[in-house]
Amino acid sequence: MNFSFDTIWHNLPYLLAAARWTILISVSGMAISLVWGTALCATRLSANPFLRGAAVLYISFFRGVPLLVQLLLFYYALPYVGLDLPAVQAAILATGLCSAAYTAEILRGALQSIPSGQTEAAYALGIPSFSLWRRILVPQAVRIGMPSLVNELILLVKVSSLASVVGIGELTRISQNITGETYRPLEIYITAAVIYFAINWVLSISGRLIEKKLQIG
Amino acid sequence: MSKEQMTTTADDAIITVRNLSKYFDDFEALRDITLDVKRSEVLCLIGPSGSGKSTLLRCLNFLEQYDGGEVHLDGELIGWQDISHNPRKPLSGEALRKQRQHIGMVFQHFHLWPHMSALDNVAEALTSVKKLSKKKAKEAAMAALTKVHLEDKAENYPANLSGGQQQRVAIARAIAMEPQVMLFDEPTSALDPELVGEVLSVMKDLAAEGMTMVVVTHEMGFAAHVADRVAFLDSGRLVTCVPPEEMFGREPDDARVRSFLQTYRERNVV
Amino acid sequence: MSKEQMTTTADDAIITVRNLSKYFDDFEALRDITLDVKRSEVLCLIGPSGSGKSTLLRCLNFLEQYDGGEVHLDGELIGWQDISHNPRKPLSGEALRKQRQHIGMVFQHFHLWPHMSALDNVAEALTSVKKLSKKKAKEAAMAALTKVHLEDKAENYPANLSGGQQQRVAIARAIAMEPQVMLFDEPTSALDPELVGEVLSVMKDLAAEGMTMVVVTHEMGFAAHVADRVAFLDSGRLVTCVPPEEMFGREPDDARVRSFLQTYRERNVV
Amino acid sequence: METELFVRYGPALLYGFGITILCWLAGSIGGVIVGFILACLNRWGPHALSWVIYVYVEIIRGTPFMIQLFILYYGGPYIGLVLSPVQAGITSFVVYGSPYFAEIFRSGFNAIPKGQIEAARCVGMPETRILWRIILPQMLVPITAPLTNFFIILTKETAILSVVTVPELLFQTQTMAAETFTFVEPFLALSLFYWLMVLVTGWIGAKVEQRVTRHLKRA
Amino acid sequence: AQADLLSDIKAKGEIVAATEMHYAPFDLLKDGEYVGIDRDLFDEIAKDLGVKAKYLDLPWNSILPGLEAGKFDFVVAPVTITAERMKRYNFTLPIGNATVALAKKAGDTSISKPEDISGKVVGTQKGTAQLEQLKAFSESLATPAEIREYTNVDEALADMAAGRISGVANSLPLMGYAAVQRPGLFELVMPPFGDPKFFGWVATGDENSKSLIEAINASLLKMHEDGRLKAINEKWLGSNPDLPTTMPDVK
Ligand SMILES: Nc1ncnc2c1ncn2[C@@H]1O[C@H](COP(=O)(O)OP(=O)(O)OP(=O)(O)O)[C@@H](O)[C@H]1O
Ligand SMILES: Nc1ncnc2c1ncn2[C@@H]1O[C@H](COP(=O)(O)OP(=O)(O)OP(=O)(O)O)[C@@H](O)[C@H]1O
Ligand SMILES: [Mg+2]
Ligand SMILES: [Mg+2]
Repeated sequence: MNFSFDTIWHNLPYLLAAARWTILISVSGMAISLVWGTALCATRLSANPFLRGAAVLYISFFRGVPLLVQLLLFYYALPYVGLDLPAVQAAILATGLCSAAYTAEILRGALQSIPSGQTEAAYALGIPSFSLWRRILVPQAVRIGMPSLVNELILLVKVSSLASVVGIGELTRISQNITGETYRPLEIYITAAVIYFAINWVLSISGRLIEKKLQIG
Repeated sequence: MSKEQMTTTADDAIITVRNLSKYFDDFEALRDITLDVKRSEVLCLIGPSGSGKSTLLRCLNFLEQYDGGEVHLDGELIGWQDISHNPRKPLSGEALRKQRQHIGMVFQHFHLWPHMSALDNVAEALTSVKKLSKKKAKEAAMAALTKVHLEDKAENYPANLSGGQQQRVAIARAIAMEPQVMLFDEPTSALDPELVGEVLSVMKDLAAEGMTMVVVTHEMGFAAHVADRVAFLDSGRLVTCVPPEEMFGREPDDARVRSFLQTYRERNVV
Repeated sequence: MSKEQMTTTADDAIITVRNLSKYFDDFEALRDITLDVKRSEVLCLIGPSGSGKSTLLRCLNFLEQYDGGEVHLDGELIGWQDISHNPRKPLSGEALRKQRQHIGMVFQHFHLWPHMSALDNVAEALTSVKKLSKKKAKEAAMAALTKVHLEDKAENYPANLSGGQQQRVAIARAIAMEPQVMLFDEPTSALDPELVGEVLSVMKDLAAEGMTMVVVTHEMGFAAHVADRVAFLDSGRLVTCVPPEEMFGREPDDARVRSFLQTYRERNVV
Repeated sequence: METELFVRYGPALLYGFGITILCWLAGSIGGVIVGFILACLNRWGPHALSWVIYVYVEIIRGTPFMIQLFILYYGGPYIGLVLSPVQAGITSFVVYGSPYFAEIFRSGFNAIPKGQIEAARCVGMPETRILWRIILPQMLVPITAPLTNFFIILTKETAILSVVTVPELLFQTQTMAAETFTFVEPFLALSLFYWLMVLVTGWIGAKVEQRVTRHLKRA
Repeated sequence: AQADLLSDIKAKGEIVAATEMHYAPFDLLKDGEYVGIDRDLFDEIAKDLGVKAKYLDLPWNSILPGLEAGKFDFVVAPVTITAERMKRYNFTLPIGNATVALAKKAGDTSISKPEDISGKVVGTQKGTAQLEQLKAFSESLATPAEIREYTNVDEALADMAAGRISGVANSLPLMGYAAVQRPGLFELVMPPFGDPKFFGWVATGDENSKSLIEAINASLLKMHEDGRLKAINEKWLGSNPDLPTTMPDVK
């Protein structure tokens, strides 16, 4: 095999430009995933059976239906009900809302391993439930769940490649296109993998730093 | 509440417990407890391990949903919306929170928040409940920690504190909130005799300021010194509730109480 | 080990601590402790909160890696491979495990396994370490629980036990293993006076069978009754180590010890 | 919607579903096992090894499955590694899943209070036994949900196997779509099958969770 | 959407056309820019229509849903004209030759004509009309070839490079272009085989798009006459595929 570094060098700028879409979609998606996921988790654990049921339903829908189909729904079906989202917004929303379902479950798992006495102590002091979540439960759930959360965020970065179905030229799509022109898939894909790795590594390192910071004792 | 206001109502009960009962599945943890706690009184609860002392305390601020009877604080029913309704429905979280603000609690197992320093453990409720500024809250928290001689451990996380230090943080956390009623669950179990003395004097000060206290304790000496009345629980029933002189001063009437106190007396004639 | 064997060596030390020191970062938790514990002796450790009692206990079975000095059990260096080597290297997990098998411990915070019933908490090590059959292990565990009056709570999970009951499970778990040396960290902190008496008698039995015990306690009455010698720690230093009569019987020499015991005496003249 | 399509493509879809399940089960169970071993080696193994594991985890986790699979299947023959599509699919699935699982297990290890492990060491329990009896049952409390999550995610990653001509579910529905020029029906079928897998996985997860949180339910 | 598509487009002054920029030499992304036969042809057509052309890159599986959801007006991807497809969509006149041809690994002496695939493993893209043609051709051989289906031609080519298969069959222009791009790696096997097939472009199947199709067809015929079509094809293929000027007869 003659491995062509020229091909890589020549196409690198286009791959990097495409990576900007990947980053835009995944970072915005992450914000939605984390915020909405936390709220969803709280709803899932609420005392109100209707709220709880709604959260369960939400989670089972968004985990159950392939993201590809969700994206197509967001982009191609919503116009039929009068909601015509631009492609980028649709992609961000779909990835974020879908990932939130997973985030919510990760947090719920972690919350269960926080001893109930800590919540009781907060109750006894009359601490409002928002503060209870923000100051006591979430920081600890994040510490316990951090590796799984980073897993989820990394998956989100990769899954942003599905945004190509609504016409966004993100990293995976562009590497496929370039492959179609150069007939050098290995070179291009390895380069794309390195770019993905760089993005994800930043995530992973931040995760470990936060984990360390939240480490107790 | 100031001492003056209080004198007018000094004798009426702030907490009334009527026919309280509590089951854990089939196990009857409390049976038909009836008890009044007067304003600014210090009531000690003693009794054998597993007799229901912690459970009773936890019913008073509705951390346990009691099954039968009623608990009133200042005339207000604690926890349930309406007891005539069957099955009973608990109050909403927000309403409960309002009620609990007036009732402080120190837990038997402390339940400190492990991800916060000692200082933050104390300051947390001051900012989020009392709405003090961060700075004010830290100052007040430091003052509370100083009361229990922990000023130099303020920045330690709970895991890096000794057992007694953890217990003192828990005490500081509760008293910093200055509630009307304090519930202490064995607040001196991990403390050395000297500190027990200190905590005792802190509690005496609080009592003088008009705070009502219910204290579960295994330290008879402590009970004898701090209590206005001592209640004895056994197998979930209230056996007796009398002033300490009566409980410890002479041979108690009740055989159960007598045998309970016996080993203690023997051991402590040092 | 039977009583007979023991008599021949009754006077030599089973645990020797030499110049032990331990830092937490910059904080000096133990400084230059030198101490012997004799075979089948009961040594009580007393001292103010935060003085290093738990830390000392934890060094004895290498749960804390001590920084300076040495601890020997039966002549064998505990924890480190070789102290001449610098920096020191800890033993392998397996070697440590061998050493620890002979040393039982009851923790200040119990550290029960929350996912196992009381019975399983006690039986676990009997099957996995002592290699008893499941049935035999359950029987032995039940016997240990019966000793601490918990036979009817054997199936409860720790979360469904009262504080004192949890502590008793922890005691049962440790004594069921019949180690040579037992380390108790405030084993009666959550117990009522009656049970303290019971635990005291259990410990006396163990002592009679030749077990060596180091007991951290805040209950001076307990120390006075059970100890062969009482050691007083303050700010990480060993102030004195004398028989209980000397510690409690007359006015102690050391000013620190005197003030420490004072509040206790006052309070317990009931 | 043309139900007649489902009759025509039913057998092919079912066959694809079978292949999907095969790859998914083999790959994810393999991934769990490898991930667990990695997490254990990382915690108890020699220090140098934990660096190797760190690098492995970061690289595999950080790069897309499609590319890994592509490199393994189409690049493998250049170094003499010729795998059949299904072999390549399962192998890469195990490799791809393992670092995620390893990280989930690592988070589980961290969630166990130190005191409980100390207590176990004090009674002289061997480390393997501690892992099995003290750590594992309790770490399942925080990690059952993330594990379930990842099993669910893997159900859908099987779709990528179509890139190397594994005749799995997506492969079949794409054939259906391309041959009939329909798209609603194939996607509906696809979603339905995945949903079925997710439903069962979620149900098993919930059961396991119920079992492992038994001790937390207060009477 | 009641109105006529063509007049809508003219009103907007812009036609949005989608394709998969992954089908050289018809559609490809070169140095970040969309180029290819389709691009050149359609630019001319847009000029004739008097509108600006805007191109979208979509994966194949979302092009048809997008067309029906009205996310864009037209599909400029080359779609093989078949009877079944004509039932659902409106096709333009042929814009490319879709007859099957074979590519082999460069220097593979065991294959010199299409019939030599007999008994060998051949790859192609699945769900294509070319697959059907290949199947029929293979059946006609003494020992049929083993046919492996890939989601993309790229993967089939990659697998041939990796040595798992001996030939890749796809439309003639595609195979020819691959051979030109990687001369040391791929080689075209002449002649093409199977029934002659053609690529067309696609609009929705309803009445709205009829006028658009007609306008485009008119423009295509004009390009046939004035030589633009020939020039574009020669630029990309090096030869003129000789496209019919009427709708081919499909069963
Ligand atoms: N969640 C529970 N489920 C079942 N039984 C429980 C539960 N909590 C407590 N119990 C039982 O209820 C009884 C009373 O418990 P409680 O904690 O009130 O005792 P206590 O008087 O505080 O004892 P101690 O002095 O040991 O703390 C005990 O026998 C205990 O086993
Ligand atoms: N992990 C740690 N990091 C930092 N400081 C620590 C740590 N553990 C203990 N300390 C400090 O070391 C000192 C001794 O602690 P230790 O737990 O031995 O006290 P103790 O004598 O057992 O007290 P108590 O009677 O309150 O249990 C305390 O001042 C404590 O704050
Ligand atoms: Mg209690
Ligand atoms: Mg201690």
